[in-house]
Amino acid sequence: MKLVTAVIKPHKWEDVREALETFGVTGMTVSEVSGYGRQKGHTEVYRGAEYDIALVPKIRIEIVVDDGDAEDIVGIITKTAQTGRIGDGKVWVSPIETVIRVRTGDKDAAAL
Amino acid sequence: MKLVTAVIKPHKWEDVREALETFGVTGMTVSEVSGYGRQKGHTEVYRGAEYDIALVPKIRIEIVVDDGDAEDIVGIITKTAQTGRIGDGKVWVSPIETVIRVRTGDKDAAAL
Amino acid sequence: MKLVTAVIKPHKWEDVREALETFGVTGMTVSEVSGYGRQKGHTEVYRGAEYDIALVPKIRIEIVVDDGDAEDIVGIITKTAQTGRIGDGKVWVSPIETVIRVRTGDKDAAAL
Amino acid sequence: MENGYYTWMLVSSSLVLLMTAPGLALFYGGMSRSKSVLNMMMMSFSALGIVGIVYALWGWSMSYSTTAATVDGETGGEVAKLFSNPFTQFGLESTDPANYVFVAFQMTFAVITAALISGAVADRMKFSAWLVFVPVWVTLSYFPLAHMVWGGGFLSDVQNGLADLLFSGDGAAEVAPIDYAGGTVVHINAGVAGLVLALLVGRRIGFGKEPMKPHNLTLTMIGAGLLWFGWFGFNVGSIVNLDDYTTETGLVWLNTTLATCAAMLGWLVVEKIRDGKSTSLGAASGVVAGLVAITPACGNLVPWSAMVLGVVAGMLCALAVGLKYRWNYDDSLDVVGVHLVGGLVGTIGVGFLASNEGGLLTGGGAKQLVVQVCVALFAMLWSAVATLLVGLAIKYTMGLRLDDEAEVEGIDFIEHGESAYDLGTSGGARRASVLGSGSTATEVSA
Amino acid sequence: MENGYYTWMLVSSSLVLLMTAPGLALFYGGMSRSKSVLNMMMMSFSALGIVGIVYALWGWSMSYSTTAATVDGETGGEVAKLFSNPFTQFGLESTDPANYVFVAFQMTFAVITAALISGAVADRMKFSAWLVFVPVWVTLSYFPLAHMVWGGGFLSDVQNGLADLLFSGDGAAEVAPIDYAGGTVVHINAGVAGLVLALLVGRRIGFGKEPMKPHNLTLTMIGAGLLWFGWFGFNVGSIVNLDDYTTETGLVWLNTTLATCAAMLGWLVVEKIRDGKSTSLGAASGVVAGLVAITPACGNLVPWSAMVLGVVAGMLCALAVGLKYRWNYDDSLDVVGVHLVGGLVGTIGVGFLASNEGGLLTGGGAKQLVVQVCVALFAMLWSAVATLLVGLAIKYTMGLRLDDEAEVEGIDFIEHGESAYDLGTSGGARRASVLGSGSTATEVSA
Amino acid sequence: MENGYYTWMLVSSSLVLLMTAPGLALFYGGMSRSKSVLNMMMMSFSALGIVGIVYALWGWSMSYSTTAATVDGETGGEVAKLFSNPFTQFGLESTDPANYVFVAFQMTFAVITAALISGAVADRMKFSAWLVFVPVWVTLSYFPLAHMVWGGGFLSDVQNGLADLLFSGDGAAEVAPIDYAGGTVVHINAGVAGLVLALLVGRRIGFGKEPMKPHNLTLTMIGAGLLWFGWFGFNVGSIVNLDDYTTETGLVWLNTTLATCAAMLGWLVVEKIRDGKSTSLGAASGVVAGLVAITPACGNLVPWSAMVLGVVAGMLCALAVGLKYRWNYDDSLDVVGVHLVGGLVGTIGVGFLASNEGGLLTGGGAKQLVVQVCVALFAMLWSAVATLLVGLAIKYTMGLRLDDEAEVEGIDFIEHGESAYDLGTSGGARRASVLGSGSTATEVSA
Ligand SMILES: Nc1ncnc2c1ncn2[C@@H]1O[C@H](COP(=O)(O)OP(=O)(O)O)[C@@H](O)[C@H]1O
Ligand SMILES: Nc1ncnc2c1ncn2[C@@H]1O[C@H](COP(=O)(O)OP(=O)(O)O)[C@@H](O)[C@H]1O
Ligand SMILES: Nc1ncnc2c1ncn2[C@@H]1O[C@H](COP(=O)(O)OP(=O)(O)O)[C@@H](O)[C@H]1O
Repeated sequence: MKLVTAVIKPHKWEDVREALETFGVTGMTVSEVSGYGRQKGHTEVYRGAEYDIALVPKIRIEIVVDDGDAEDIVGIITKTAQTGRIGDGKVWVSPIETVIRVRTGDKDAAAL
Repeated sequence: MKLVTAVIKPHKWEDVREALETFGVTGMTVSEVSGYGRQKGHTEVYRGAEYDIALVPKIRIEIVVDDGDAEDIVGIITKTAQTGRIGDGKVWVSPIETVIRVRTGDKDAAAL
Repeated sequence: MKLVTAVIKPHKWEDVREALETFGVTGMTVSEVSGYGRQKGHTEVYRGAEYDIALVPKIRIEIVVDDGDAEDIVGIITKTAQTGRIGDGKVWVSPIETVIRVRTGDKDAAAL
Repeated sequence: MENGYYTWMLVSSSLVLLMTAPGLALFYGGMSRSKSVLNMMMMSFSALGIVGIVYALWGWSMSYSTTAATVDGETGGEVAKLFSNPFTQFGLESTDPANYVFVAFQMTFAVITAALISGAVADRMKFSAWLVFVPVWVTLSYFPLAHMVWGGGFLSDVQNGLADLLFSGDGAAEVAPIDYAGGTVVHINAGVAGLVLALLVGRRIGFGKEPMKPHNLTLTMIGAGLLWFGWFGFNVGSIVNLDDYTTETGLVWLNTTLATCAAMLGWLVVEKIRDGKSTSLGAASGVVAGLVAITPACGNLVPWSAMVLGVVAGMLCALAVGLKYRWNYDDSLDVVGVHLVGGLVGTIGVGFLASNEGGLLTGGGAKQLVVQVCVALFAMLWSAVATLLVGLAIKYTMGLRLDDEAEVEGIDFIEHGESAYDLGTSGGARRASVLGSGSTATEVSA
Repeated sequence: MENGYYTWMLVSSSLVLLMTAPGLALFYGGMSRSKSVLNMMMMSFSALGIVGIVYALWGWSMSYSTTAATVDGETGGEVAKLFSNPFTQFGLESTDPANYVFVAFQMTFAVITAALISGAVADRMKFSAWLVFVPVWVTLSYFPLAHMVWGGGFLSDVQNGLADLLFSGDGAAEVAPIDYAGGTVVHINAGVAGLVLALLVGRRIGFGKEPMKPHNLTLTMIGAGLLWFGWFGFNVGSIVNLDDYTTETGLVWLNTTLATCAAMLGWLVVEKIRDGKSTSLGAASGVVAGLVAITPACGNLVPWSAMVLGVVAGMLCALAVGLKYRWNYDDSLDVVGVHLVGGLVGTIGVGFLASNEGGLLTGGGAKQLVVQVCVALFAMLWSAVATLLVGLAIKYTMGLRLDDEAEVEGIDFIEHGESAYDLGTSGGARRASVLGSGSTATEVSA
Repeated sequence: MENGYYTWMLVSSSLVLLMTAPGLALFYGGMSRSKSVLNMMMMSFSALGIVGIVYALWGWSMSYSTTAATVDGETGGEVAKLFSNPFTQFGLESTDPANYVFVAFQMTFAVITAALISGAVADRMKFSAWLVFVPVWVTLSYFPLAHMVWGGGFLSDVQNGLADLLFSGDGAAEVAPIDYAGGTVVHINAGVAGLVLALLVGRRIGFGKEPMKPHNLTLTMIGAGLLWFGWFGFNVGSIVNLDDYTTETGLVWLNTTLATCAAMLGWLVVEKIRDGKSTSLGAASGVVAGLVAITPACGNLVPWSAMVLGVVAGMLCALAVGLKYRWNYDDSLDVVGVHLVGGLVGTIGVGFLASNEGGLLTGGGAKQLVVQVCVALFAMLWSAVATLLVGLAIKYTMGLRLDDEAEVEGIDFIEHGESAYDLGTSGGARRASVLGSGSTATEVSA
């Protein structure tokens, strides 16, 4: 099994979800995170004091997938989340030894 | 070392924590995430406009453990977090090369 | 490629970021999490009712790095985030099979 | 009528309405959990909507249209000691427009009394059950008590009234019961109703085990401030003796403020000693405890005795809110601990402290005290019975309470289909949570 | 002048100012998204700042300095039927200080009318464009309409006024148009302006597709409560006949409250039937709908007819807010659905229900109704044309709207360089988000 | 006394109390960080609790019980130029009830002055130290200054008073100092005290380096709105000449509003030019700056000069808030930049603009200006010395400040054992954060 982790721009989330749904991904776990990278944050001013906001909001998606699907899913995310502008994010794949569905105790492929 | 990641229902968090404590887990890192899967979200209505809330709140738990303990810990989580209803969540295990305790610099087993 | 995950004390975040910047880390993904471990939480009281807050706020940092840099980066984080007091946190390293930059599709080293 | 006074009554009526919405709605809403705050506020808003209408229909008539004894001693009959005819001024048809401002003022009292009860059943009462409970309860408990105390009924100084039966004077009680602005009618009444309803509804899932801490104390602080502000209308607007307008209103304003300041400090001291820290929830609670306690007494104390009453109220209420854990009843937001206890402190306390040698400690003997105690007991009894009747009727017909799953899911969504907040979390909430909200907005086909 | 009444006018002026800031700012701010709440509140605050100044400069003069017909029938000329001379009392130089309190009271009406419009263009209108729109709009639309309706102009009962042209009496209209506190001048005016401006600005990106749910309903509930409270100044302060001070004000206070209670319940019933659940946003909206509808009618109804008007307004507005999805215009916070529709219900409704045999259903025949409808239509026309002129002028010069990227990024940051919240997320937000905020605070070199 | 006026004083007293709780508590609370908001609000609430009591005990007596010179010229002695006898009306025992409403009104002024100081020491002052500071400070600084300015003391036009020493008239100063509603007593006094206390307490950890941005600007906006609303009581309630009741109050209301509108716009313009964007915090701050500046001048200006004063105040304060970064003192929420600077603008500005040929620019010569400047300087000196004494005494006994670890952890938890918010983050905060809160609720053994 593989774990695909993607960090994307928030307003791309809906599109990515739909694309993955169409491909047949049955589940994922998402969270709101902050990104630091080439894409710079911005500046806020309060009573003349400037604050540099170093971080930009991102959405982090985790998907446990069959070894076979990993590549396609990475491709789908990359394609859908792409805007071509700095800050589009990263996708990475890491190995998983096993995954269990809590409700049933099913293992691996059966757990998804 | 292994990293056990569990995504469970929020109201099960306390039970899981107690169970793991009893087993001897000394630490974990938790976060509030949103889940997408078989368990569907719900619908809200504001001034006659319907909003489908696609995601459901979940708790994400990360535990770095000794290779030997991984299986037991997965078992404990699966048992304790189970309600039998759709949306109970997933648990997965991935390999860790090393873990360090920041305070002391201790490595691996000693770091937990 | 490797994934370095660090869980540190919130007020250490700025120092760690600067240190990593100086070292040449070009990006990372951070999130606010809750930690459970030796460092105990505290107690709040509302109208005479006590609440034990079991968890303490932490910052979680994820950095995808070249195999070569992993060790240095772990060292920098451990050094910078250290206060010597209980609760300084953990850093762990896990293997990554590939990482892609969404904007360009670049792979691995080129993606960072 | 004198316009300056009349203007104050317009102001006061508006102030007391403000106490319920948004004052009490905020005070309670902030203390509840983020999954229940909207329902909590809705219980206040809906009480305002319903009781406002009901009061104009038969509330005023039941409270004030006929009195047990008119000035010349001629009586409206024994039943008129409990409530007056709901139909004589039904819908205010036959009400003298010169009295409209009093209808307005009294209406807002009925509204907030009903709304106060909601704190006892936070997070778990069916909204539909609440909508039925409110109008029936004010009809059986509030209007009669308002009539008995202020409408020349059984709890006034009327002939053969409770006070007269205790210490008979000629044509009226020797010692008139004191309830300047509603210690019995409003606070004891709401406090008892809250206790009874909380017992009927039962404890929240996880009560005493799961944490149920306030989700937004800034709302509670706003609420406490607005309640204080509105309370000036509540107390100072209750002036009766117009000849003393300029002196009596000044005294009532001062007593209200001094008792409240003292109660806040009293509560904070108890917390400091018992818990080691003084809390903002304690300050907000102490403010309300002081306002409650001074309500019946504000016209019959002097500044120093107002401070004494206030500090006692603050300390006793601070201790009383702990009782629910000991006796294991879930009076969720402490309607009993603050309004029943505070109302008793004020109603009975004035029996000790009443100025002009009226009280036990001010050289007036025990009579006033005895009268106050008996009036309070009678009001508690009446309120308990009335609430029990309404509550049981609803419980065994439509049911009072959500099912467990719904309660865990959260009453805001279950009963109102809403969530209070969508703040997002990224970047200091610079954008609404893309995760917290849905994918499509589609009009509901009407 | 009688001091009691005068005091009420001081209170009322303060209350109506409170309606805009923070009342309306909260009501609207809570309904917008967390990336737009500050801009939403700023549109109300800036309207107050700008219109306050403008009103003192030429607003009062344009509204009240000269009337079309003075008591003795001598007229200020035909143009004075539309507005009076902006310069006769420019800067209040020559205004009788005894009238200052009326300047104050009327000023706050102009302020909130302008602020109401902002709800229609939430999230996307350039702040600079708003700052230009407001003063020009009040000059072309509000001041003239205020003059026509209340300054003895074309929509009053003045000779050769609209009503007089319909049903001529001797020296004045046979039937005087009824707009007690601003159904046409304030609500229909703002509602039409909102619609026109929303069409000119265009729909938000993702309208009807992306979720745009309220980000903080507790703010909206506070706002609704403060609006209700302030509305007592709005309606009761609009009393004209001082001889009836004590009776008329009582009636107006009661009608305002009863209609609002009824409207709240009416809205909740529609929701329960249509959506299956009654919402807190519905309660807050129903409150405002009722207040809007009773505004023109509050002095000409009796309690029962006020309740009827209220429940009708609540139900119709609850249905009307859905229209924007059907007809696909983005009146973001329902200025049309609540203020235009509610204003029409009240303005036309009083033609049916006016007391003293004034209305169609109260035995007064159709004349009043015809007058009310024609006045409403004329006001809508005037407002539409004026708004279109101002809006187009701005659109084709400085532009009305943010570019798309800025709109997605969020107007609070883009236009104001701020984010509303920095609550952090860890440990129940015990500390500010270390992530949500920057690394250094450096003074801007002035 | 005339009831219409009397009613206004009841309203005004209530309004000024509202300014502190919740008005100022919200204005300050929103600007602080989410780990300090409760402590910030508690400093306002506790100031109300403490000063309320203290004022009734000896505050009124020290301020007004004896005057330096009674009408017939007989004097209460030289010391009575600084303060009057704390014991003559101790506990209001011997106070004429007809004066209670003035006790109430003046009490609320003392309360808010103390509360204003808290903004300078946000996030780091021991709560216990604050509870000790407040009563001592009002006794040494506020009561004497109130007496000197309003109680016929050294800063009034009394014989051998400061003004009389400058320009002696017969039996009284030729030119009476002008402080209509508290520019010196309230704002300059609080501003100086804030500066001194901020210096004694020291800078927050990370000041100027770490971000310390407002955690919830919606609270700050609510606070600004409520402050404005309450300020009508503050200024208009300060009327002295009852014969002009109807004209003077109208003027004061208008001047207050016009100056505030102008100041808001002035602040926004400075921001736009300097920072490129106008902020909501700027609007809220400009509102307060305008209200502060107009406070001493509101009865002595005309509409146009009120606007001028306002815009100047808004602009100067907008620039002044930056000074703390340059001079590196941590006046956390800008008590100096807004209240000291704004108070000076108003107090000195009226020397330029006073109507009826009173000011330098209005044809009255320089005398008024000189008097105003000297009075302001004397008030600053007095306040500085008094604050220094109290502050040093506390610093070297119980200590003024939290230890560093506690400050980093967050004062809300450290001093009050609470956290302001428990909103959760999942699902649009539909449920309280299960992580943010604990596992068990157990009653504290009393
Ligand atoms: N080395 C990294 N490890 C983990 N996350 C990263 C890393 N580099 C970038 N990211 C994430 O990807 C996001 C986009 O990266 P950025 O460099 O800003 O733009 P781009 O990927 O288009 O070059 C960042 O905001 C961060 O969340
Ligand atoms: N493939 C996946 N990868 C990561 N997380 C998943 C995946 N599938 C489900 N989850 C998580 O598990 C939760 C429960 O899954 P769901 O399909 O709803 O119920 P069940 O696991 O009982 O079949 C989801 O809300 C999501 O957070
Ligand atoms: N086994 C673990 N797996 C994942 N995270 C852990 C684990 N143990 C501790 N942590 C994280 O590290 C933080 C610090 O650990 P703690 O035991 O409190 O102090 P220390 O690391 O100094 O011994 C915890 O709050 C938690 O977030």
